[in-house]
Amino acid sequence: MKPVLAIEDLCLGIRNEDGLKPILDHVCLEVGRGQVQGLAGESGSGKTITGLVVTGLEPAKSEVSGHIWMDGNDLLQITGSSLNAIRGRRVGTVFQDPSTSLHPQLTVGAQLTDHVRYHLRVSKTEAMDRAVRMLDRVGVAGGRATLQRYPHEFSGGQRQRIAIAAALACDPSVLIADEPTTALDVTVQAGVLNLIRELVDSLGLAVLFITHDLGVMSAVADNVAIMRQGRIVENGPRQAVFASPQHAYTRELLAALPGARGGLKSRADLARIMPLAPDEPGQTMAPASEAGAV
Amino acid sequence: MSHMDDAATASFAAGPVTDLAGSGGQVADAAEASSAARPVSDVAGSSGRGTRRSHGQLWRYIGKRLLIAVGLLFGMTLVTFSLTNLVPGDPVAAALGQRAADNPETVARFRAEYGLDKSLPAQYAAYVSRLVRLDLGVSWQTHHPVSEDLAKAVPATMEIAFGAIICAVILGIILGAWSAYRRGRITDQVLRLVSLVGISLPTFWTAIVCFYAFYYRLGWAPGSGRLTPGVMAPPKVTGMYTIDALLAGEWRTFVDASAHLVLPTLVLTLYTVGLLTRFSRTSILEVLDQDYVRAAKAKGLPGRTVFLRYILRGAAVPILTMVGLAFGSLLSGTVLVESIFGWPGLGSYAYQAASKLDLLAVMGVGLFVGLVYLCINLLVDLAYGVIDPRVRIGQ
Amino acid sequence: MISPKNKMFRLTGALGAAALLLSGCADNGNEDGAAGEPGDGATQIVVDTTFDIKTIDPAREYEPTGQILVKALYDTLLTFADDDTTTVIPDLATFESNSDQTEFTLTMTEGRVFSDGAPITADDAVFSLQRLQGLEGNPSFLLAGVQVEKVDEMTLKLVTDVPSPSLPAVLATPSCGIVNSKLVQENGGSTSATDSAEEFLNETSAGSGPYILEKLDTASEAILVKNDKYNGPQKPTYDTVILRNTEPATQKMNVERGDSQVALGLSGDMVDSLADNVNVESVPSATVVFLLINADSAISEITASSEFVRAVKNGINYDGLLEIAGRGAAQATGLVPSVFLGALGSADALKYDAAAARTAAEASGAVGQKLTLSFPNDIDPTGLNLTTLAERIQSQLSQVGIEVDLAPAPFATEIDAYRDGKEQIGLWYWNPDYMDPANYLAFGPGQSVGLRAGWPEGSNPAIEALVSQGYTTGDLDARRTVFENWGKAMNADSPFVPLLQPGSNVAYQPSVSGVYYNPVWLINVAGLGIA
Amino acid sequence: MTNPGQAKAQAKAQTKAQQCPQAQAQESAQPRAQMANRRSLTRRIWRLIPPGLRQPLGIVAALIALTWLVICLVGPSIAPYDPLAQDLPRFTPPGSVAWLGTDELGRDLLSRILAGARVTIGLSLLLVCLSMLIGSLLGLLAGFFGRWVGETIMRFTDLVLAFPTVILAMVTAAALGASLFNAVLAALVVSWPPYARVVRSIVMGLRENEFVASGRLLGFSSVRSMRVDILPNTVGPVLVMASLDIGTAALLLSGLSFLGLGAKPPTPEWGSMVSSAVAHFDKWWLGVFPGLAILTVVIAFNFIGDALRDALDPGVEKS
Repeated sequence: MKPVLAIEDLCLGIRNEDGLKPILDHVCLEVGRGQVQGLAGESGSGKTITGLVVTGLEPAKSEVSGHIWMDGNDLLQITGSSLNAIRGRRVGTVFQDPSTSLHPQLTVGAQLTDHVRYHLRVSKTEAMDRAVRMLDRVGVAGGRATLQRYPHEFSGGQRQRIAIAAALACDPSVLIADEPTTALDVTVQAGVLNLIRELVDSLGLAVLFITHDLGVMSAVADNVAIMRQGRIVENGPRQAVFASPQHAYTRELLAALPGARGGLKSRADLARIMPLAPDEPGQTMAPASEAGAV
Repeated sequence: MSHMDDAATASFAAGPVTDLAGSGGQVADAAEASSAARPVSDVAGSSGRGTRRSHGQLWRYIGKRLLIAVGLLFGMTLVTFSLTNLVPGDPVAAALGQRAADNPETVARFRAEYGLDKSLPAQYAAYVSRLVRLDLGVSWQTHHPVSEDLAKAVPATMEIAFGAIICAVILGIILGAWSAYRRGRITDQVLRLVSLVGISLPTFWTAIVCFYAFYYRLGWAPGSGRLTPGVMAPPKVTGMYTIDALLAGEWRTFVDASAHLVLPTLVLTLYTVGLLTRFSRTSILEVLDQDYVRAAKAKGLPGRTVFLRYILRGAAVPILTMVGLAFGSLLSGTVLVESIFGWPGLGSYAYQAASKLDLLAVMGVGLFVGLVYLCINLLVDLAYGVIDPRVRIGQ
Repeated sequence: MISPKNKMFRLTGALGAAALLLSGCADNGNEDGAAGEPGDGATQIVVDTTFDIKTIDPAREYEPTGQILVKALYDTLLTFADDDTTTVIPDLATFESNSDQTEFTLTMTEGRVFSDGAPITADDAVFSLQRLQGLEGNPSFLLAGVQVEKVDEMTLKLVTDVPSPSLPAVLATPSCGIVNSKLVQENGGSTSATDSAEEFLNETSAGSGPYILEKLDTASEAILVKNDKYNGPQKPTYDTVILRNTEPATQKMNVERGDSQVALGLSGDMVDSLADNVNVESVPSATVVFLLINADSAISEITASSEFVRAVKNGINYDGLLEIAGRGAAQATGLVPSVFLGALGSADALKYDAAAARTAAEASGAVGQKLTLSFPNDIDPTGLNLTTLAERIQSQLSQVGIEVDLAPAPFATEIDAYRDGKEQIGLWYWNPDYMDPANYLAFGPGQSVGLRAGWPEGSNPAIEALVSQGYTTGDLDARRTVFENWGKAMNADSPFVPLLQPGSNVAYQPSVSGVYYNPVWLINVAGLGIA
Repeated sequence: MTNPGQAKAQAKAQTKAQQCPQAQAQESAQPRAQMANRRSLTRRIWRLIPPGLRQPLGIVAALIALTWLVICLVGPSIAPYDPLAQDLPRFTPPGSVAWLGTDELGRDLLSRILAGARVTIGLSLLLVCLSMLIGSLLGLLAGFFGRWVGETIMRFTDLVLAFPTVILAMVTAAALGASLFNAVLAALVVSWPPYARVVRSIVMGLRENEFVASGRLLGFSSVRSMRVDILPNTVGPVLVMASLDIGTAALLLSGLSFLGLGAKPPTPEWGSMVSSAVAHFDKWWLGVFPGLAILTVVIAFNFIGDALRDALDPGVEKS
């Protein structure tokens, strides 16, 4: 099957006074329709930035080479309004922390509709209807009244659902989910993961799912790529990677999962894994600082 | 209580309300330093303040603010009163004129008329009791009620101050945003330098240099004063000639008044724009790194929308705080600028009053400017609620 | 007048410097129209001065700016010609006096009217003069001891106990302007301190002068318009006179650029560097700048000694001070300025003698001591900066061994110490109250200014005798001799050091004629014409 | 074949910015393993300079400030003339006789400006130190003792802050009489409150912090916890404020002198020099040079303060 999104030989370095600091090293990834491609790695491995490059959000002082193919276009070659026509419209993005990725001073409705109106050129009412439908779809009830409310009036899980609704509002074919559950209480993580899986299955989305948490990964990903220091060290179907990791680093990572020796074979294992706490202090913050550092 | 209280003073948190030529630097920097220093780095205190506040609490809060404001005003009268009475020199000779002061009867009558024959506490009490009836007394110098003098001087100053603050806010936000967007690049460096120069300019010097260059040397700007002699002031509505002229449909007067506004406004803008550029840059930089900005870009919104809708809104609260402070400092800054441009405003009035020991006039000016400060702060605080729904009550 | 239109339009759009710069690229021509000829045919003249004004109620005002305005708004019974400061001439009245100058009979000129058309009678004159006396305002002292009586509808009589040869000159001061008694009384006027007409008179002029008041803002400007009913000798030329409050430096720019036609406050230095397109009327003013050296040993043992006074009088290089004062300034030969009867010649002036000064300074015990020189720093008598002058004096005195600290203070603060006689050394100035040398007698021992130098009655009987002669001697030549003797004695023995008369500099556009300096009212705006 | 990705990389490389302070902060967040090359010695020294100064402008600013400080120390001795001597012809334009011309009394302008550095800069430093001390002390008290002590102090701070600064300073200077020392006092009256506020807010924040609380649980006295726990934490922000305040102080003091409320004649002070130049505006050098002196000093110190803040408060300039 032809991948919806193909990352090919992606290299990225950040220029500072010492010269060019390499961040990504010949990264290749493919995401197919109805597939969840997981991308896992420790903080600072470059996984978040990989997601950002797709929508042209890499840091200002980056130097990039390679290709990101989508719909026959190389996303690295396009800029300006053509890039805007892809972002949000063809590729939706969900960020880690919904309490920061939703603007606290804008109503949920505004944030669900502004890009819809821009991309799809629909009227305000139409965009609102659409937003209500999307909210319904992601499981946030309340209809129109909800649109008038502000993000802080929702719980964390609901906010992330709203963020997902916003990302999917224009029917994109690709969703980049950057640690979408990390900032959530463990009890609501499962709900959000289920939602994503369900959307993939029903809409045929292609998802690039980025996380540091192999437990989460095992719950949703069809394919799993392991990234270390800017390189993909292992990539393959979930079962294969979890059952028989080829790379030493993958084994190390898996070993760090409590009670996970032997690997996770199915979604049924999820329940056992989910309650786990972040494995090192401060790790939940790591992706933020990684993003922030660039 | 302490929580509320922090909110009450949050708009002040930026610190010094400024002074002469350009302590704006101080304002901005104190604000920056303090926000940086605060362990819980909130956006000018907004996130820290009442996320859950009922209507009753709101009224209590406003009531408390007003009470504090009134208390501050009385404190200010007390301070000015004591200071002006510390001045070595009897205001009587200055007020009456040399010859009249030779006549002990006249002096005695003057003292009785202004209550100067009473003890200081009694004088103060008399002043305050008049003040409660909104009577600021009669200036010894102009022989007019202080309130009338203020009614003439204030619009003149407001005309410059409004002009300057509007220009400065627009330019400051644009330049600050530009600088923030180009962070670290040459543009940013240049803009940082320019804004630094702006807040480093001694306004009294800039005013002289501008007047000399643009009026005397080049003849591009009109001379001193608010209108060219011979052009009659428009019928008084607001006291601001530009607005009054427009209201009266006197186009030529409007043009003349606007032309006279350019230089004084420019001088005050130079300084304020430096202040606001620096502050906007910092605030926008903080917002630029927010996830919601990245999310907005990821949604494919055009840059203009992202800036106006997401970034500016996010940076609005600290910028607004700063604008409030800058406006206050503008009023103070006029003292040094007005005399050079022959502008009969609050600054000239205050300077005259202070140097001529015109006690009631000094206190009137002090009270007025203090009142403006307090009002600005109250307004800024209330505006937070409009900008930031988290501050709003009864969610 | 300039036509502002061009410039204005170019500037409207300008919000900031960029627009300002752009706008300036347009050409600068066509800006100067001829003075007094704005587009609509009416003539207007703009006079820049530094405002010192509280009121323009003639019976209350006593500041220079007020004098200029009141002179134009109110006629006086007697007056001086524009170019003469010695001979009193009739205006609203003619006068005769008895031989010992104690009784003055004034006969009102027929036919003169107020600006509302009402004829001027002796009632108005009596009311005006009695009001001046009764208000106990600043100028009330002018008519102290004078009895004002109405004789008939057109005649009044002024009687004094002592001979008052200066009374006609006093009657010519603007403060003795005649007000419309009916109008003023209708608006709260009276001849006692209960008078409440000031507010009315600050908004409406109630006189018969060549101009009437259009608008007064004591902070920024006064606008006068021609009095159509005026039927006196001084027909005004300009339809409108605008007197603006302007800093001296700005005045210079304005007059050079043609934005004003007359500038009254320029210093000698400014005049020296004035552009060629501006004319200057530069004469020594009647203001005398002097040093006061306190003779009260309670204030300072050093300054109280006559050697110290001698040291200062010799230690000052008067030419060096004149250099600071610039154009028009002259050494004050005595306390009586050169325009008045009895002024001393240059031979009698104080002389710089460094050696004598040094000896005297050592004898006085001043060497090695620090004394204080106090002066007001927010007031510039006829454009002379007292701070600069004080710095030069400090430097000069230091060269003869006298060290002084400068103690500048705002006028309002310092005036108190001055009046109370608390200053060790003071740098002050004296503007004549009326055009007669008698008002300088106040410097005598026990007189009002003398006391400020700690110089009580009985300090110098010889001078005191001359003072009383000065007040009463009527005969012109005798008066001259008395004042000359008084002046010489003061130079020799008084604790006052007359320094200089700053230049009175009136800068004006060549299009303006009739610019004359007057010691009391500075300039008669009604006398200004088109050249 | 042209690699389009490389083309974009090159395009981006061309727009790469100058090295900047932000780059510094970023790099530490990245794994050290990837940091290339050992740093040379010069680079190490380079890094000792606050990042904000590590650019041509910053160096110029630092040099200007340094020059002025040196002038403060040796000023009068390198002046070509006695700043008080009135020996030269008045109003000599800048030239060989007097490099910057002479003033209305025939004094050498250059000598006066050099002598004035000590006055303006010295007093500004004094003012900043005093306001820092007083403000911090009151802020510490207010923050630490909370309740009514703190309330009283903060209400008083509000009072001063709500006052129109210039007018308060003007009245104070008028009340005390014009002199440089009194001008410093008058400026002090209006300069301390920001410090009090900032220090209080830091202390309030720290007080919530566990380590102070635990200190108190362990029975440490309030004085001890103030000294050990709180004081050190306030030093950084306060110093940053103070460094940014020097320029402001110079402006305030010269402004007061400009109004005739500061330096007494014949003291060479820049603000009063500008003030007396107003009357002689066509002798441009009289106003331009003292004004430039004020400007350069204020810019230089503001720039350094900025750089210090960037260095000490990475939070503000965080990437």
